[in-house]
Amino acid sequence: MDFGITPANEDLVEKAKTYAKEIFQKRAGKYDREGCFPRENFEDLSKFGFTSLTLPKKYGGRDLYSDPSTYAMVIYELSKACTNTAMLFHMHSSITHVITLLGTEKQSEFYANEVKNGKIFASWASENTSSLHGQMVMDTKAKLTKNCYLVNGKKYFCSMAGEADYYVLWCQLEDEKDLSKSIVLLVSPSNSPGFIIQDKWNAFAMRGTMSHSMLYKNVKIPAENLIGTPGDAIRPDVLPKFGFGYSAVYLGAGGGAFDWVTNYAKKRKLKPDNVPIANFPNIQTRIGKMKVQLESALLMIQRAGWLIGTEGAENAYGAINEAKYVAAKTAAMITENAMQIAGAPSLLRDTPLERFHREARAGLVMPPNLEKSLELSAKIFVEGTASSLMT
Amino acid sequence: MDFGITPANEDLVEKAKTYAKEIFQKRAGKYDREGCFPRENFEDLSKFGFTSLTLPKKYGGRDLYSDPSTYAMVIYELSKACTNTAMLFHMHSSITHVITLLGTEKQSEFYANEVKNGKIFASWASENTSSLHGQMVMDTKAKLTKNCYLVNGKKYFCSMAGEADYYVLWCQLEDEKDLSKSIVLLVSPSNSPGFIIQDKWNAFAMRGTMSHSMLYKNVKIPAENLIGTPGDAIRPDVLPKFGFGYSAVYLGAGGGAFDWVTNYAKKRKLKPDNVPIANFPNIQTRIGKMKVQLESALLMIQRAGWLIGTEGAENAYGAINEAKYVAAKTAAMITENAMQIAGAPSLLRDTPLERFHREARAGLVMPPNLEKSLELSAKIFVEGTASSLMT
Amino acid sequence: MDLNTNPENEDLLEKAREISTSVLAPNADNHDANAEFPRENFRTLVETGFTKLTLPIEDGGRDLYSDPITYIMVFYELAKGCGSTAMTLHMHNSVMFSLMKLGTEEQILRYRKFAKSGKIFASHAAEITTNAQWNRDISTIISKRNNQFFLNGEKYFCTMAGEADFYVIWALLENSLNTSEGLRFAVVDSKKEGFSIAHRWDAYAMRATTSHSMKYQNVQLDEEDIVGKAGDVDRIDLVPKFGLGYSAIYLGIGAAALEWTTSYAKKRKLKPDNVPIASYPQVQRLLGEMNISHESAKLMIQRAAWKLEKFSTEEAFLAINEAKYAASKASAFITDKAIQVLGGPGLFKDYPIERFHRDARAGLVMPPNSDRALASIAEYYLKEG
Amino acid sequence: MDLNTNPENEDLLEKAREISTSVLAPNADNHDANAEFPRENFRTLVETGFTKLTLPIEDGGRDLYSDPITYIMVFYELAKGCGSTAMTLHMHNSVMFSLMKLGTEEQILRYRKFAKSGKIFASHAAEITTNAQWNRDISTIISKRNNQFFLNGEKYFCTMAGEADFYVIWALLENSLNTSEGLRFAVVDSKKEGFSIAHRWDAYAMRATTSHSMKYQNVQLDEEDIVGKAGDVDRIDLVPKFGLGYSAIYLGIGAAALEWTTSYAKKRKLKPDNVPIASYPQVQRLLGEMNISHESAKLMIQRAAWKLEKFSTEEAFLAINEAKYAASKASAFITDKAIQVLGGPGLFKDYPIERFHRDARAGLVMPPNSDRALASIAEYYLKEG
Repeated sequence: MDFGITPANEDLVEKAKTYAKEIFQKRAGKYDREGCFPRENFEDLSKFGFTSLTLPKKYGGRDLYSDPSTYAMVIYELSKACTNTAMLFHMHSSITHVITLLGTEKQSEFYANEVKNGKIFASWASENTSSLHGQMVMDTKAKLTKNCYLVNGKKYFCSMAGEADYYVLWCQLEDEKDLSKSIVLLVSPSNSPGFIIQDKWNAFAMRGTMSHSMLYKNVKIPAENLIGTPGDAIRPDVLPKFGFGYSAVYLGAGGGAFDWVTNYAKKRKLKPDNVPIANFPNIQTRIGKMKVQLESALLMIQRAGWLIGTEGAENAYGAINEAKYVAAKTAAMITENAMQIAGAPSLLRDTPLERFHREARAGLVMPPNLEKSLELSAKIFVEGTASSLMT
Repeated sequence: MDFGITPANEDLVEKAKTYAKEIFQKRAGKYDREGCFPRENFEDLSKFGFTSLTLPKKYGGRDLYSDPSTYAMVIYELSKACTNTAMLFHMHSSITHVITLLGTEKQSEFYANEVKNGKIFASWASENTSSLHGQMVMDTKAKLTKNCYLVNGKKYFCSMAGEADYYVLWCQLEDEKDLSKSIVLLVSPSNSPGFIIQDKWNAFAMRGTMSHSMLYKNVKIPAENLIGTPGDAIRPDVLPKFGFGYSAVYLGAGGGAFDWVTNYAKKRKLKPDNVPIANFPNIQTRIGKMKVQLESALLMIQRAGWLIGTEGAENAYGAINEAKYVAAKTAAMITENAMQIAGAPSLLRDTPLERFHREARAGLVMPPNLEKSLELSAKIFVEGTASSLMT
Repeated sequence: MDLNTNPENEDLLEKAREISTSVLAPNADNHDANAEFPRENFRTLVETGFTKLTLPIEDGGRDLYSDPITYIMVFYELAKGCGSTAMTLHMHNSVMFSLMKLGTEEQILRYRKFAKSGKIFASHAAEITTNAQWNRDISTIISKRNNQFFLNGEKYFCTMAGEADFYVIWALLENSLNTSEGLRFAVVDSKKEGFSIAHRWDAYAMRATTSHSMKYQNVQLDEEDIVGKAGDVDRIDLVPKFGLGYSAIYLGIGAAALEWTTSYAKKRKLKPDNVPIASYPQVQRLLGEMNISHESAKLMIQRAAWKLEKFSTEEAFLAINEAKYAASKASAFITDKAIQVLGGPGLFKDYPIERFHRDARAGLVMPPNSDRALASIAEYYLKEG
Repeated sequence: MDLNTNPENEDLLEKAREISTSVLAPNADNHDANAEFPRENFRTLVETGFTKLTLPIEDGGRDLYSDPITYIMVFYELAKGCGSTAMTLHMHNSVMFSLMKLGTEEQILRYRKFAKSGKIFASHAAEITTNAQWNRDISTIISKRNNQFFLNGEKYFCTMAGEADFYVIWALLENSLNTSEGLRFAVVDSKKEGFSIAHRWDAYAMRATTSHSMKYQNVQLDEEDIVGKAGDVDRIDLVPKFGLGYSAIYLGIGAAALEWTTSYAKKRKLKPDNVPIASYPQVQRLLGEMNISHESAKLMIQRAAWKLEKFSTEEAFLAINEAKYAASKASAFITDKAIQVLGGPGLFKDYPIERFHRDARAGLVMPPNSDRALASIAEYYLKEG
């Protein structure tokens, strides 16, 4: 196991750190409070070439999904400043990667160009099954009529709804029940008719992701906008990649809180002691615990990344779930402790702690949920294989 | 809710405290190390009249099951000195209570007399179903032939096997599947033929309970030794009482560890500070947590006791399970923290901490197990009734 | 240990339940969203006598601090509807109780009159610290120049700032030797000059308490505005009473989350199973943990109240600290698990769960915070035990 | 970060696995029950070269401290079979490494010879304290009278007391200014006069390490028995290396529990279901938690070893402390959950689970205990970060 950042891509993590600290950090509070899409951030990310990082090199990208650990660390660094931005960046980067992976030469070139023109891609898969229940159910149906797919259905947690330039719809072809033969990805310009925002996203956490519920009413998508062949999207070498990025996103909320609070603890002095609270044993115990957990979670993410890189996403499926579990737990634990360290001031919106705390909460409930992660980890560990566990 | 000890029975808790401190504490290490039955303790308990506490007053008892909170506190105090003794005392007290509750006048008088003669009663119900699985399965069968029941089967966790004077066997009448019509209690003198120790009790915890696995090979029990009518033993006003006492037994392991370690923390000084370690903030945090949890667990036990007293065991079923859950968790948490406070010396058998730690462990796995307790608590809370959940 | 509420005061509990459900709960999300003081709630509370709970019975009050078990159960019920309302009402009633204990005869008559006419009193004590339990390092000062008193200083977490009719400000007489000798309550009409909001309360939790930071610049006081005398701070034992109320309020928030989640779990069905999620083992496990945690914490606050009733505040101090810790922990735990039961929808602002979750968090960090509470439990126990 | 073991040393890992399974594991319960030193294990370990792991290659050793990742994985594997054996072997190898670093040329030659002939060295450092991490408050003293040196003092947790051939005793030269100046290793033949067992090791955990308390009364030393010079204690950074080995050993114990429990869960069936309990969701949940906890801790110890290899001990210090904490916690957690998977039978001495559970506990309380480890992680991080 040889972890860490590929030297060739080292610049990306450094850049991500710099952008995060100098640009994105300041804007994070606003996006959260107002619950609005981090448009300025995406404009900057596009300007810096970050929105095309996962495109193949021949289209001007960095093919960053071939170096999953670096990919994760870039997301992690962005998330330490703004978890919303990191999440949406991951959605965009993953789906554009998938488009160029599964698409035809012509499609790849076209969409890669659109990315370079600053276009943003969203990907909508979630339906109204709860995270408690494992099996994937797809009620959104696509019907081929002449040269068009007619899409009808309802989707939940549609990130960047009303904001992205392209929506990638996950639907099932009518008259075929087996998902591995019928699930399709259809790309639609966001200004096509038939997209209706049904429930506005007004959430406790991840407020800037604009993850409205969407109704599709006879959305027409040209047949040529089908990406890959039916079933490709849930191929075991494709699907797990989406999950991998989540761990870095959520852990970022913990990393951000950790950085902030350790810095705070070094400066904050209380009457009558007048020594930094970082000297208090109870606070040191908390900081120690946070630090160890953070390091472990980072290693778990790197391990999953290393496995994707060396064994393929299919064989990394267990490790990806384990990384997500540890990352979500760790982020929640860190923000909890950070608030305890900061005490009552942590309730004030002047500090970013309450924001990180809320973002971390999303990690605990958004899929793959914790219970399912544990179950998967056990099954793969006990049976030694991930086959047929993924959907 | 009016908790606490009935004044009329206050003497019993005080006596239990005194015996525990002055007599039982000293012997606890030996019983544990040698894995032997606490016979001297039972001789003393008999001498002090404690083995007949749960007998009806007309047979010279104190009818202590009508005052469940006091009963629990007596057990708790004994357990703080010797968890094994408390457990066996509870087994004996519960089954003699049940015998006089369900038995005929003649039976009650006879067995009450035997108790006063110093005889000890054991009660064996467990079979080879794991604690993971809820439903009661009874493979031990009793067959009525002429004036005798012929009993065959195998039992696990038979406390006081080879030590008690009477064994109360839980078996199922042959040819009747419904447990509520077929489960019977049969009393047998322990010297009857057919009792075979199959696996010696050599355990990590509760070593003095001598809970061997027993084989019954054509054990003959006179028909008149049947207690009550078939199904009585699992009547909802009878069965939950056994569970109630466990919470006090296991919490005692926590209470014992707490008393020991707080006393230790007040005295123990370290170079170069030379102040008691009780002054260290980290140790105070631990002590504070332990104290709060201990108080909560005691209240949960008293609440269950109060409910048994006022509403009957049937309606206290949820509270009994909740008390068991909290008590087991609390005892484990306290012994864990106590070992951390004492540090490396806690590993030495000179301190009782490792013994308490092991006894508390039994609370986490012996039935009713934690998962089932949670499930029951939820079901009763959600549905408002305990019906049909008990076996 | 008799944990029953006094039958004479049972009506209050019922009324509290009713107000909580029909008045407080429906408005709570709005007040929270806008971080605005629940004025119309207080109109109802004034009308129904809940602002006079701790006044003597002869004044139309209920002398409810003599029945602490009922007192806390009333606030537990109110907090289920709206944590912020319960908290501010508790502050009012508790500080009113102190004024009745410590005022001169004239002062008592005056404040009674105000209270009877529906005036609301806020209590402003906290100064900038963290991790300190009962902060006694006070730098808000009452000074005297030419027979005129002036108040100067700054306070944090001033509940009902800009909303109450009177502010009761914990301040030190200039040049006093120590807190015990010099602490006084400055009772000031909120319309006086010299108050300014130093920092608006835009908080994560308990948003409708409008607990701004307040600055006092040469606020003029008359002698009659200054309540208490040397040593009162030790005598009155007010702070533990505040603490007991906090524990009831924070637990009420958890209880509301438990009730709401349970009813949700009984109704919510998922495809393709189509049975209520309450029948899933994972959900039962969570509900079981929540229920048990709530029950134990409730016993802890009732026990503390019972101790306060039967013994001195001094003797109840340990139990009160234990209750505060247990209640805060339990509610944080319950609201965490509630979100787990809901899954993704647990994040929706459409449901009150995320508000319960946030409000419960305040219990962990507001003074006495959990670490301090634990340390003082240990210190106190080790001294006694 | 390259966490691979060095291919050149791969044979050691394989051998370690084999010895662990075929020699250590079968005897472990017996040694534990009788609290007796695993002599026959050591016979095998001597024969297979495992007592020379840290010796230079020219001496037939493997210089394994230059490949810390392999070093820890070897001890991780051995600990799966028997924690006590792994621990005592680690002590021997680590102290041997120090002697090679600090001895004079003559001393080195001498100890090499002993080591090659299969002699076992124990390291006795701990004195009576708790909560202290690297205790430097040493009161075992080397004094000199008429050109003859004498050792006096008392040590705790002396692994292999009464069993090793040589005791390496951490002691201070009489009248030295401080530990840094005065600390020496007294290397004493265990057959010398003046040793007595002050307190037998009848412990809850790691019973076969025979870590009695030892008393030294006027043990005679020659000058050649005293290793090191002023300042060596700072230079050698031995203590963190000990710590790294501990973390591997404690994690190995947890790993053994995980492996054993998994295989049990795959076989064990319950009436009336008759499917392996590994298919129950509750059991999967537990196995999942155990597995994840093990994986993360393993990465933490590998990372610490990697840091030790690539950077100075100083720079690896933080990671080593983190690894020790993470490994101890993980193993305590894993063995707790293992008992839960088994239920009642988890208590049986017939199964090794209760031994794993006990041995893992030692990781939490043996120095550096968890609280101390956390504090030093924080201190160190806050200084650096």
